[in-house]
Amino acid sequence: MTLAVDIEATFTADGADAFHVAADFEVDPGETVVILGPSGSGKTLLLETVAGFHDHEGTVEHDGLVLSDRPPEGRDFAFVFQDYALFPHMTVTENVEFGQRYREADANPEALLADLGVADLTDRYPPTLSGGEAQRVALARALAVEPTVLLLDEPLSSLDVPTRQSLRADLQDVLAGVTSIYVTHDRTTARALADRIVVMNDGQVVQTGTPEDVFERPASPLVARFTGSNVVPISALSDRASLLDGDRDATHLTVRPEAVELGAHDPDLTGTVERVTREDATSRVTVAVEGVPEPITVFSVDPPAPGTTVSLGFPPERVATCRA
Amino acid sequence: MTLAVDIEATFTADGADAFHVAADFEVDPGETVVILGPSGSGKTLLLETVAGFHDHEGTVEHDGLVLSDRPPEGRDFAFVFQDYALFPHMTVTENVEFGQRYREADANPEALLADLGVADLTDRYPPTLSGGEAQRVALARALAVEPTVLLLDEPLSSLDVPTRQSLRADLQDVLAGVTSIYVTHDRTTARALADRIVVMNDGQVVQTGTPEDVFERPASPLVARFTGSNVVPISALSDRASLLDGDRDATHLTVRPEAVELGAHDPDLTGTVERVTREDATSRVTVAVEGVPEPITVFSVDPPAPGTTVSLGFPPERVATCRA
Amino acid sequence: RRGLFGVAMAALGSVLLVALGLPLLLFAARQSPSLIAEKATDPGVHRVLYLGVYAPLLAAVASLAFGVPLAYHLSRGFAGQPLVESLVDLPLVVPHSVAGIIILFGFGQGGAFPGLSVLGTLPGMVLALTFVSAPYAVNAAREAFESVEDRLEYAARVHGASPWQAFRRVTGPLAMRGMVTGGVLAWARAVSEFGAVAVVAYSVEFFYPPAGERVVAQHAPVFVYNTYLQGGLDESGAVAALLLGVSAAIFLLVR
Amino acid sequence: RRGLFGVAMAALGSVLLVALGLPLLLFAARQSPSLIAEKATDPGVHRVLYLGVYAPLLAAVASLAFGVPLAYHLSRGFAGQPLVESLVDLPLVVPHSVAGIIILFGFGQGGAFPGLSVLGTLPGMVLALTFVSAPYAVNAAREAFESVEDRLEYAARVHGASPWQAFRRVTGPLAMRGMVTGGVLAWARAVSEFGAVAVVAYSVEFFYPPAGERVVAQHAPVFVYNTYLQGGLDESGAVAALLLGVSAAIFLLVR
Repeated sequence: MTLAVDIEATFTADGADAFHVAADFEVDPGETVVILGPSGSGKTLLLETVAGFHDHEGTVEHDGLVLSDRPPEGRDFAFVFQDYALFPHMTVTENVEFGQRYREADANPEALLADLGVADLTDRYPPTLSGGEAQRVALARALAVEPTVLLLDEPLSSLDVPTRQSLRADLQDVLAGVTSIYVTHDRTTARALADRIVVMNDGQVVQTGTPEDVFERPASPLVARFTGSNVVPISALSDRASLLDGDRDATHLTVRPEAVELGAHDPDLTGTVERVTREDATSRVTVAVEGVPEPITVFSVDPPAPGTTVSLGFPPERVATCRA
Repeated sequence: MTLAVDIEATFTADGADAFHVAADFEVDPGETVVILGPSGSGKTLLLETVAGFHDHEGTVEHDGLVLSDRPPEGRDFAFVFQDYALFPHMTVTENVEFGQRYREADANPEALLADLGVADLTDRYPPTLSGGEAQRVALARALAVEPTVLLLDEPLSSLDVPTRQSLRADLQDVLAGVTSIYVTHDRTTARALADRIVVMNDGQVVQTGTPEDVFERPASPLVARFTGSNVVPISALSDRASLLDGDRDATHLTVRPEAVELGAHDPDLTGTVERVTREDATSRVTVAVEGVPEPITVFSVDPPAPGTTVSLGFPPERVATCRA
Repeated sequence: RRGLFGVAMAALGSVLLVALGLPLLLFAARQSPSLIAEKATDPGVHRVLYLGVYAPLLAAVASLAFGVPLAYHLSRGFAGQPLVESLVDLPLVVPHSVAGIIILFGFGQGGAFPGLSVLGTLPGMVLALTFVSAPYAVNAAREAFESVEDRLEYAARVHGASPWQAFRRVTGPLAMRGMVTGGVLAWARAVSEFGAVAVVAYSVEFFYPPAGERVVAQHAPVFVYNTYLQGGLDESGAVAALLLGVSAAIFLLVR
Repeated sequence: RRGLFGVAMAALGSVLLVALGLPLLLFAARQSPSLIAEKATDPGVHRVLYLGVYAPLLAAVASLAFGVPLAYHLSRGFAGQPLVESLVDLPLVVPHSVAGIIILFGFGQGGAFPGLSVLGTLPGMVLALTFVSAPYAVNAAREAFESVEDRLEYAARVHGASPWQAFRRVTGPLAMRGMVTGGVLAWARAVSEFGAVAVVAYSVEFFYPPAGERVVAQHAPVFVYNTYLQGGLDESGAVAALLLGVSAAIFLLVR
C-alpha cells in the first residue's frame, strides 16, 4: 500500500525561465510525509503533479499500481488547497458530499463535519465562512471520499495564529491514521505532523529523513538555516577536535538553538548579545560572533541584555557537521 | 509630537453588511504601537483610514495639527503594505526615490538599501524580487520620505518563516527610533516590536496597554485566547480563594502557558495530556481538564506522553482575572 | 478627495457623456408620438420587428452552441491558440459591408455549399448575423470561464469528477452568468447589424406565425435605412424609435 | 487529458471556426489579382482608403481624449455610476442605421448646435464614428485602470504624490497598454462602420493632401456597398479585399 513517487516536470510561465521540479520519495501506509521548503521551491507544483494536475515524466505508483497515466479522478487521492477552493455555489454539505457522487465512500459527511467542529455550518455557503471554518470544510470534503492518499497544500498558511494552532492540533489527530503528503514552509508544522520530511529547494530534494534527522543533522547549511539550526563555519572554532569526529571534509557545524549552552564555563565561542525577542515559551537571543556570518540563536528563560558579552557552549552530542 | 487617533468609519462591500471600525489611541514620539487582532477584525481598514485612504469621522492629529481633512499626500506619513505594492515599472532605486520628488527628505536611498541588506538590487525590477527582498525595498521606500509616522500593515505575513524572522529582527532596529503603527495578527511579532498594543476585534478596540498588560492581564477571555493565554472558568477551580483576590465579579482566570507548573505538588487542576507538539525551544503540551472548555497549554522541555494524567499549578502572582 | 485633478478629469469625461447622451435625448424629444403610434400599429412594421428579433435570436443561439465550447478551450489554452484567437476576433474589425461580401463569396453562388442559397434568404441573413456576432458570445463566455479559478476544477477532478462532470457541476454553473451575457450580447449585436445584411439579404421571405403564412420583410435596421431613403427623416425616426425600444429592452437584459 | 469531453467540445468549437474561417478563405481564393491591382491603382480608391483611415483616426482620438478621463472615473467608482455605464454601453446595441438617425436628430438641422452642419459633411461623419466607437475606447481603458491595483495608487499618494502626479507616474504608465488598445479598437470599429455613416454622410468633401485640394469621396465601407450595388460582386470584392487589408493591419496593431 506504499505510495512511490518518482517524477520530473518542467513548468514554463509567461516571460519566466522554465522551472524544473524533480523528486523521488515513498510514503508508507498511514505515514505523513511533509514536504518542507521556502516559497518558490516548487513544493506546491510537486504536490499538484502527484495529484495529476500537470503533465510529468516518471511514475506515481500506489500499491504497485502505476497511476501516472491516469487523470486526477482516476488516482483515488484527495486534496486540501491553501485557499480552500470550496465550490462557492454549493452549501457546505453539498461541498462535502461532492466526491461521494463519483467515488464509493461510506464516510458520513455530517459526522465528518461534527468531528472537525463545524457541524453547525451545513447550510451555509463558502463565501460566508471564516478562513478557519472554510479550511475545516475543505478537509471534510477531502476525507469524505476516503482517499488512499490525502494531499495537503499549506492548509494553515492563510489562517491567523490562534486559528492555525487550533486547526494544526486537529490535523495531528486526523493525519495520524491517514497516508498523506503535506506541503509547508513552516518548520513547526512540519515537526508537529511529519513522520518523514522531504526538504526541497529550487525544485530539487535536498534532504529526506525523519524530523530528528532533518532538524538535528541537516545535510547542508541551507537545510540548517531553513530548519532553524545555527550554522557555524568550522574555521571560526578554536578547538575543533572535540566537536568534529570523523568527517574531515566538513565545512560547517550545525547545532539546534535549544542545545546551545549560554554562559558555558568552557565556551566554544564568545559573542555579543545582539537582540532579545520574547516568544511564547521563552526568549530568543541572537548573539553576534566574530568570524560567523550569521548570528547564533539561543533560547533563554532569563535572557541577558543586548550588548552583554556571553559565552556559548556546544554539547558535542548535539553537534552535527555538513558540507556547503 | 504625539499622534492622536480618534476615528470612526463605516465600510460597505457589495452584498455584505456594513462594517463599522472605531478606535481611539495615541502614539508617543518614537513609540511603536501594534494593532493586534484576528483576520477580519478591521485592523487593516483602521490603518488605511489613519493614512487617509478612506473617508472617516473623527480626527487624526499629529503634534496638535489636525490631519483628518488632508489627503494622504498631506499627512507626512509613510506606509508599508502587506503585499509590498512596489511600482512594477520602476527599478528598485526609482521606487525608493519616488517620495523624495514630492517631499523634502535627506535620507540617502542607497544608504537605506544598504542598511536593509539589499544594496545589490538597485537596478532590478520588483517582479523579479523574492518576497523578503521586495518587503525590504518597500521599507526603504517608506523610510526615504522620513515620515513623521510610519504605518506598517502586516509586512511579514506574506513571507516564509526564516525570511520572516530575519526581517523581523531588522524591523526591531528600524522601528526603535521611529514613531510607528504596526498591524499584525501574530502575537510573537506584536511582543517583539510593541511599546504599546491595541487589541482589536470586530472593528472595536477591546484592550490597550503595554505588552506586559495585554499578555499577562488580558481584559477578556477573547483577548486571552488571542494572545495565547490559558482561560479557565472560575467555576472549574476547587480552591478559589488563593487565586482570586479582589474581583468578585470575575468569571474567568487567565494564566500564561509558560507560567503553569506541570506536576505541581499542590495542584490547582488535574487533567490528561492530549497532545504534545515540538516547537523551536520546547514542546507545547495541551492538557484536557474536566470543566474547562479549552485545553490548558503548558510548555515543557521534557514533556509527558499523551494520555498521562498530570497536575497543574498556577502561581498566584502570574494569574489574572477577567469577565467574559 | 480628488481635488483639481478629479474635477478636470470629470469635466473631460462629461464631454463624451454629452456627445453620447445629448443626441439620444434630442432624438427622443423630437419624435412625434402620433407618428410612432401609427408605425406601431402598422402590420408591415410588426413583421419587420418580428424578423429583427427572431433572426438575431437564431444567430445568437448558433453563436452560443458553437461558441461556448470554443470559449472553454480558449480559456484553458491549447497549441495554436493565437491563430484561433485572431480568427475569432477578426469579424470585429471587418467593415460591415465587407462582411456581407465575404459571406457571399464564401457561401453564395460558387461558394462552399452549392446547395445553400444565401443571397436574399433567411439562412443567408442568419449566417451574416452569426458571422458578425459570434465573437461577442465567444469572448464573453471565455472571460466567464477564465474567471472560474483552475483550482475549483482541480478540486472537482481530484475528488472524482470526470472533465464533463466537473464542467457540468462546477465550471458551467459558475460561468453561467457570463455565457448568458455572451448570448445576449451576440443577440444585441445581431439586432443592430446593418451592413452585412444589406449586402447579403436586403429582404427575405420567412414564416410569420401571426399571419400563419410566409411573408417578405427586411431586417429592422435595413428597414429604417430604407424608410429614411424613401420617406425622409421624420418617418424613419418613428421606426427607429420603435427599434431602439427593442434594442434597449435587450440591453437591459444584459445588465 | 481531456478525453471524450474534450474531443466533443473541440468538435463543436471547430464548427464555429469553420463558419468564420471558411468564407474568409474562399473570399481570398476567389479574388482576381488583376482586378485588385486595377482598383489598387485607381486614384478614386486611394481617396476612399485615405478617408476610410483618416476620419476613423479623428474619431479614435476624440474617443480617447474624452473617454480616458471617463474610464478613470468609472474604474474608481462614483455616485450615479450605473446610469453613466448604461449611457456608455448603449451605442453598442443601437442598430447602426438608427445611430445615424439619432445623430441627425441630435446634431442635424434643428438639433443642439444650429451652426454645425452634419448631413454629408466630414464633422458629421466623425461624430457618427465617435458615437459608435467611443464605448470601445472607454471600456478598454477602464479595464486597464481596474487592473492597476488600488494599493499602488495609495502607495504613490501616501509617499507624497498628488492625484495628478500619482496618475502621471503610476496609474497612467501602468494602464498605457490598455489605453492604446482602446484607441486602436475604437479606430478599427470606426473603420468598419457602415450604417451610421451611410445615413449621416453618404459622401463628404474633405482636404486630400496628395491632390492638394478638397475632394469628394465616400467612407470605405459605403464605397464597397456602392460598388456592389452598381458594379456587382466581383468589383466590390476587389475593393473589399483592399479595405480588409487595411482593417487587418489595424487589427494586428491591437494584438
